[in-house]
Amino acid sequence: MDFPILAVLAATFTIATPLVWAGLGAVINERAGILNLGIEGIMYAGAFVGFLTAASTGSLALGLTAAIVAGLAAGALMGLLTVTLGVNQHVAGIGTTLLLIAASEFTNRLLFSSGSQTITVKFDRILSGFFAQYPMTYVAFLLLAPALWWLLRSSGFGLRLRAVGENPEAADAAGIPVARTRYAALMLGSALMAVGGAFLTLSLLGSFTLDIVGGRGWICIALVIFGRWRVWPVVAGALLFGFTDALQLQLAITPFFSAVPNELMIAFPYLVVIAALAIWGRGVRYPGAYLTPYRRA
Amino acid sequence: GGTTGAETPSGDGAESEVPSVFGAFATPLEEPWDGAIHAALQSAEEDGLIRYEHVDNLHTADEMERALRDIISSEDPDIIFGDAFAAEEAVRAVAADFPDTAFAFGSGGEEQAPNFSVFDNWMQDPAYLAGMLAGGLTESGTIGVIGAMPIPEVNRIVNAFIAGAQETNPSATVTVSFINSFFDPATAKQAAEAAIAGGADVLFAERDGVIAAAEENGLPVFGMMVDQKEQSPEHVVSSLLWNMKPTVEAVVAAVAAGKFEASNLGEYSFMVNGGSSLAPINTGTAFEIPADLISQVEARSAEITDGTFETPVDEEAPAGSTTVEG
Amino acid sequence: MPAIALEATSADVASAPLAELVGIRKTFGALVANDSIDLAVQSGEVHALLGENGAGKSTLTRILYGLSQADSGEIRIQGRSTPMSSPADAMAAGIGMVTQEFSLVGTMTVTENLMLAGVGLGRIDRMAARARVLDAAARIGVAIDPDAVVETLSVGERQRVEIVKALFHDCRLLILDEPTAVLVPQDVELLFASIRRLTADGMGVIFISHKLHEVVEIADRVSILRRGRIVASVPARGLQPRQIAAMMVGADAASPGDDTQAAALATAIGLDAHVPAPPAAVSTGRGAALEIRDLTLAGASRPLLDRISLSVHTGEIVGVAGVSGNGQTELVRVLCGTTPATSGTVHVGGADITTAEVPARIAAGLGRLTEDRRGSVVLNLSVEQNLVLEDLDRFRNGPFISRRRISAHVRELMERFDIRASASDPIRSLSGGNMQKVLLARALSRNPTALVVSQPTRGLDVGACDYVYSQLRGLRDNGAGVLLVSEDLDELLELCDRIVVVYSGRIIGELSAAEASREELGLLMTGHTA
Amino acid sequence: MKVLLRASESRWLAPAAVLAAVLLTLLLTAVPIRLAGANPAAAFERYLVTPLTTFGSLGEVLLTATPLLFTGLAVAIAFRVGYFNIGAEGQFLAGTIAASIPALYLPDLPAPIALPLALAAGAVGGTAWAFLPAWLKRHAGIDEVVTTLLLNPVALLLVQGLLNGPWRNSATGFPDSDRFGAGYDLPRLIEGSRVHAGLLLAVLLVAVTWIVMSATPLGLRLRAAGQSPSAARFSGIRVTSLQWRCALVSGAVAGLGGASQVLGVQHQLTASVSNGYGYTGIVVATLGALAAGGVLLAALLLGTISVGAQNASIVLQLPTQMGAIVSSTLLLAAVGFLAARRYRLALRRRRVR
Ligand SMILES: Nc1ncnc2c1ncn2[C@@H]1O[C@H](COP(=O)(O)OP(=O)(O)OP(=O)(O)O)[C@@H](O)[C@H]1O
Ligand SMILES: Nc1ncnc2c1ncn2[C@@H]1O[C@H](COP(=O)(O)OP(=O)(O)OP(=O)(O)O)[C@@H](O)[C@H]1O
Ligand SMILES: [Mg+2]
Ligand SMILES: [Mg+2]
Repeated sequence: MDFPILAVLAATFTIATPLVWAGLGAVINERAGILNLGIEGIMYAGAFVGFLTAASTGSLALGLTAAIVAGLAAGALMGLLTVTLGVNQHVAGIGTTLLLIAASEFTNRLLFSSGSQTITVKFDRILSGFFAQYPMTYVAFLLLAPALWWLLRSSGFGLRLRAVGENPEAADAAGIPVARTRYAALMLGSALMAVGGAFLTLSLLGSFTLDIVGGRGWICIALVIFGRWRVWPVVAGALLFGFTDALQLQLAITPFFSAVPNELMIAFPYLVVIAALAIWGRGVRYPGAYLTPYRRA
Repeated sequence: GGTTGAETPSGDGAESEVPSVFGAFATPLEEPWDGAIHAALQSAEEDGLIRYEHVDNLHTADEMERALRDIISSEDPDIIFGDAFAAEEAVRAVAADFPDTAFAFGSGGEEQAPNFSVFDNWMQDPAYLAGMLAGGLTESGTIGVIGAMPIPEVNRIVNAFIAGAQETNPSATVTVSFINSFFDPATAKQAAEAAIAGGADVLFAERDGVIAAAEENGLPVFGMMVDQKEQSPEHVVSSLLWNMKPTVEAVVAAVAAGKFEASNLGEYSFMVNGGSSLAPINTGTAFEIPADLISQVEARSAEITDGTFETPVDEEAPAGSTTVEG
Repeated sequence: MPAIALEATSADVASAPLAELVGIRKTFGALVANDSIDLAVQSGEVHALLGENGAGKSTLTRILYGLSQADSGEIRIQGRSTPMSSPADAMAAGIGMVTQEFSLVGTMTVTENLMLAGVGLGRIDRMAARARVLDAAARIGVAIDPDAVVETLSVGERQRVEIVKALFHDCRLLILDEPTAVLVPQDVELLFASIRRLTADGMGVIFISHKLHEVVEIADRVSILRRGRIVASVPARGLQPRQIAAMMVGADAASPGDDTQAAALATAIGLDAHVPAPPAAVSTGRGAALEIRDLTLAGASRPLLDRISLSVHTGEIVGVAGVSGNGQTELVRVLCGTTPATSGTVHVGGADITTAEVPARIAAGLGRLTEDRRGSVVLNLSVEQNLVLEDLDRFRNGPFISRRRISAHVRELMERFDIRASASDPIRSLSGGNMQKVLLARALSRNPTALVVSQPTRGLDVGACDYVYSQLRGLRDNGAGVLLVSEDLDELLELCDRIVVVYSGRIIGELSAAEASREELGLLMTGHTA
Repeated sequence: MKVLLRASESRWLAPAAVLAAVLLTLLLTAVPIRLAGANPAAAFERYLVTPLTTFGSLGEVLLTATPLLFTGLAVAIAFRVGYFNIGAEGQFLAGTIAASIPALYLPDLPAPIALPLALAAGAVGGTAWAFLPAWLKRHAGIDEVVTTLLLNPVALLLVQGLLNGPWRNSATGFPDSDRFGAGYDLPRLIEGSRVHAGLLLAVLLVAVTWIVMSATPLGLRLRAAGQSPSAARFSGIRVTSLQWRCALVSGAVAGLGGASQVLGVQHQLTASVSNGYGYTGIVVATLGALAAGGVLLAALLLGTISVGAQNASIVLQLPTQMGAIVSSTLLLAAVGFLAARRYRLALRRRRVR
């Protein structure tokens, strides 16, 4: 059997898709100075709410919209905690993750007493061969990433966002509404995270099961630092992770490698990202106002 | 454990004569393994055989032990069902402390006198039959299996599936991927895609996520635990079913008769006893299932049921890629 | 300029002050920073706001600019009551401000920083903005590089960016909170020229400074704050710095008994051209307190320090003059042990400290006081903790800290150095002057053999300056050697025995204080060797 | 109306904030509790009162708090010096692995040798897992958040690999290890309760940390380094080296926690030995304001809710997720109100004082 390299490359983009959506959401949050550890829960809520809505209305568009609304609401909650009240961002984020996962699972339990549910329609792949990818994959790489790159670089909103994340005092003195900008960043970023989660249910699987996000949010947090809060390097990091993951899945069933312990194969992507960081990741510099709430004297 | 509270529920006990059962599960009920036990207990309750309460998500041995002691001290049920995997030590210690309560737990170990019985999902029979179908359906000669992790409960199913494939297609290759998680449908799907890229044209979804890959690629797929046909009506050939009802009924009958004692309940999960089965073969698939293949499988199924064929049990981890050729 | 048109046509509006603060009160906890302050700024006037460190000047102007909200009181713009709930309101009302602490985003370019105010949400046009920046810089008469990333600029350059930023958008009232603290004389002149032009066009300016000769030069009106209250508001015409100084500290200028204090103040603010430094006494023979040989620090393209050799003898103050950005900051950092030298040697009192770590430097007798005040203290720790941070091992009791000995030591230092705060206050709440005293106390508490100080009086009021000077002189008289880096020529001429001038990382000249003149120094600083 | 910083906080504000948080949580979670078919008041009694009022469950609260004390302390030590160790989870797991090595290969050692050996092994294991990120941070300035975070799943995979491979249970073939020798059981502290000597060790570490943090020069240096590395460096504090040492100590404490958990509770290694204790440790540490006393309180609080939630599920048949909803809502409400107490509301027109 020839090694199916094209399939591995195609899978790379699929695996990277939720990481790109949620990771870029985290970039937006952190560029505004807020570490959103709610990411894992927001992806989970996006996956669940998106699925629930699509399953009950039969409309994928409504499902995606509902996921986005859930993300916006979660972002607003994070904003209330970290921006308005100035709560420690680690606690607020982890608390939000715990809450959203528990609330999703609770609702799932009440509505479907057990077992996994399936929607009959989902966003299916378009094109064929290597290019057979989900629409949300194309949107992530061809639309979202360039758009956010442009937004951060060349729009007034991006300039404001970077200013409140670097030096909120200076932004305030320049007449930029710091709190409002941070809320906007949190809500936009969280909506992207929710879409990343909804990709799993509405596009990849067409069903919801518990634990569906499986730590992808935490990987995004790592990728954002890996990519130094810049759009394209974060996308590259997601692709690196996706590639190593796709590669290990393929190698695991390739005769020569199947003797290697399975766990070592699965650990491979994590180790590769650490190694890549060790080689290229010197002297990471965080946004200036990272983790710090702002309030005028 | 506490010193109070054991008396309160006994008033309820007077109202009805049926035994009270408590389910104590390590995973959420949504996970198929514990879900199957829960479903059987629920149906026993609907049938008026038992009164039933439950708690799930007892992830660690520590939580399991606390819950069991709490269950006994505050609810004092007649029977506790659950799974003891990864908490054997704790569960057995509690059972030893409360000899008057009947314990029936999923376990890889032996029963423990006087009150600790064990069961397991002995599904090698339907797995073998599904393997036969898979072997007959593959055109490329490669079959992909995506499983959770190489634990005995999974291994013996996968190995039986491989053996079944060998019967109908002696030259087939079976690739086995483990995702090292009970719940990670996204990764399971990617693993299935990798298997397809590696040439597989028939899939066995030991875990959730695989059916979506089969559907997208138009390939035959086998489901697990419950009939998953509705997830992809044109691609799911059949599913391996675990039916805990015979086990539950056996335990309840023994307790009701006051004759419960520690035993290995494993045989109640065997196909012979109706504890497991292959779901009806889908007639509406997008591809054709040869009639002679079906009759071959039905014949083997009948042999299993009448006891003339015994599916071999092999709990060793299967290799990542097994070429079946003997 | 619509504002001017307004001024010209309407006599009514002209009579209403441009901006008026009425009954402003602001408290921070128990501290009353502003106490029923009334203040009016007329169009076309430069209104100087003076007062000791911590008097409440910055607080008041921050309230006017919307950066801080008053507890009570009212702000009127051209007679109309205008709530200032944010700087955006202030900008809309035609107010611009240069804050005392920099308000620049370090990771952004100059252009991006200038665009920040008033930027919308949509597309930004970098090229157009860049052109506007160049245009504004030319209009204001300041040279800035629009593409430079702000954090690569020197403090002086950053201050220029701040000023251009405040004037980038047309405003009718400009607040300048100590804009000249980090500017070299040439830049101060440029700034004043711009201010004069702008006020001639009808703009009003609030100008805060501790340099009284600047105030008399530029101001039309002077208001003096003391402990949060306005104690005087007088026309500046004919006002003498000496009188202002007296009003600031609350001394009665007329009282004859206070001659000495007034004289000291006058000296401190460099009014008397310069008093010849006291003779360098018995000192010079006694060897070097600080000996620098061929000190080099490599930079990206050219050396930042280029074979600097310099010795400071015991009982001597040696000044380092230079336009900012010529290696002074680097020299101080290398001497303080925060940047390793590329080559060369440094000795303190005979001990080689070239590669020594900070504790060893302190042990060898090096005292350090850098220009980066807030970067030298841990802002969230208390005054007491900061005072002993370098020296914790002296206050051990077995493995534990001896709280008793620390508080005794701290009490003594706070008394000796007149630090007006409580020992348990977080140091971030101190005003600039008090923070500098803490740093001075920390540096001097071990009686150093050699002291390296940089910009010791930047942003300090006259009283505090005088205090710092007397401490430095006292140290010198006790036999220590002091290396004083400063951009304030008056200060150098006032204090030093010798002055070296750095240019482009090299020492290009040395003058004895007796023979040095401002002109000569100025020429050397711009790279003209005779 | 506007929001102003308070001049000073009176003592009753903190307890009042917590009380308000409990009330808000009760209000917010009453609806889902009703939907799940239970009485909210009864549920809350189970969540917050029952665990602390019966002897048995009080012991369970202490037992549950024990691993959180270790991981919370580990995180607090690292965070305090400005080293963001998100890897307590992996270090905890590494501790369980390392403690299992003597327990599995020298099963017959007597307790006086076995326990110190296994505990020390746990500490070494945690340190070893913390080593790579700390080394990369020290020598190459590689950000520790990413490396510690990514090593967590790797540690879990290592546990799984060992259990699927060499340490597979010799009796059942299931991927959990054999039971440890009897000499490796941490003694129980109280008759009739599962509380074990690991708690004593944890409390001892809390006390030592408290003394070091508050009464030694090192404690002040750590704070300075954590709050302002550059200023600390200027003051002669070796920030990098302090961070390096605290990173390793943090790993050791988390590893000890792992050892305490396998030796005191599990008596065998299983893949589910950590219930996310390392991640919860971040909440414990930050909720406890990175102070030793605070970690103690926070760990006890989370332990209480977790025991209470389980009891509520059993008695009231509430889905277990309800417990997580209540505890996370309470967590967010509490930190929210505690943050809000710094401010007071003032009517705009009223003159203050
Ligand atoms: N955010 C704050 N919190 C607490 N106290 C503050 C705050 N800002 C200023 N203060 C205090 O208010 C008083 C007035 O400070 P302000 O900065 O207005 O003084 P200033 O006159 O500008 O002094 P300087 O000349 O040193 O700049 C000082 O005692 C200062 O410590
Ligand atoms: N559970 C508790 N038991 C006893 N004391 C406590 C507890 N929680 C908090 N405290 C007290 O709170 C104070 C802060 O705790 P900690 O020991 O961590 O001091 P610290 O490190 O000096 O704190 P800080 O950062 O404020 O200086 C201590 O005085 C401690 O006695
Ligand atoms: Mg000021
Ligand atoms: Mg503390």
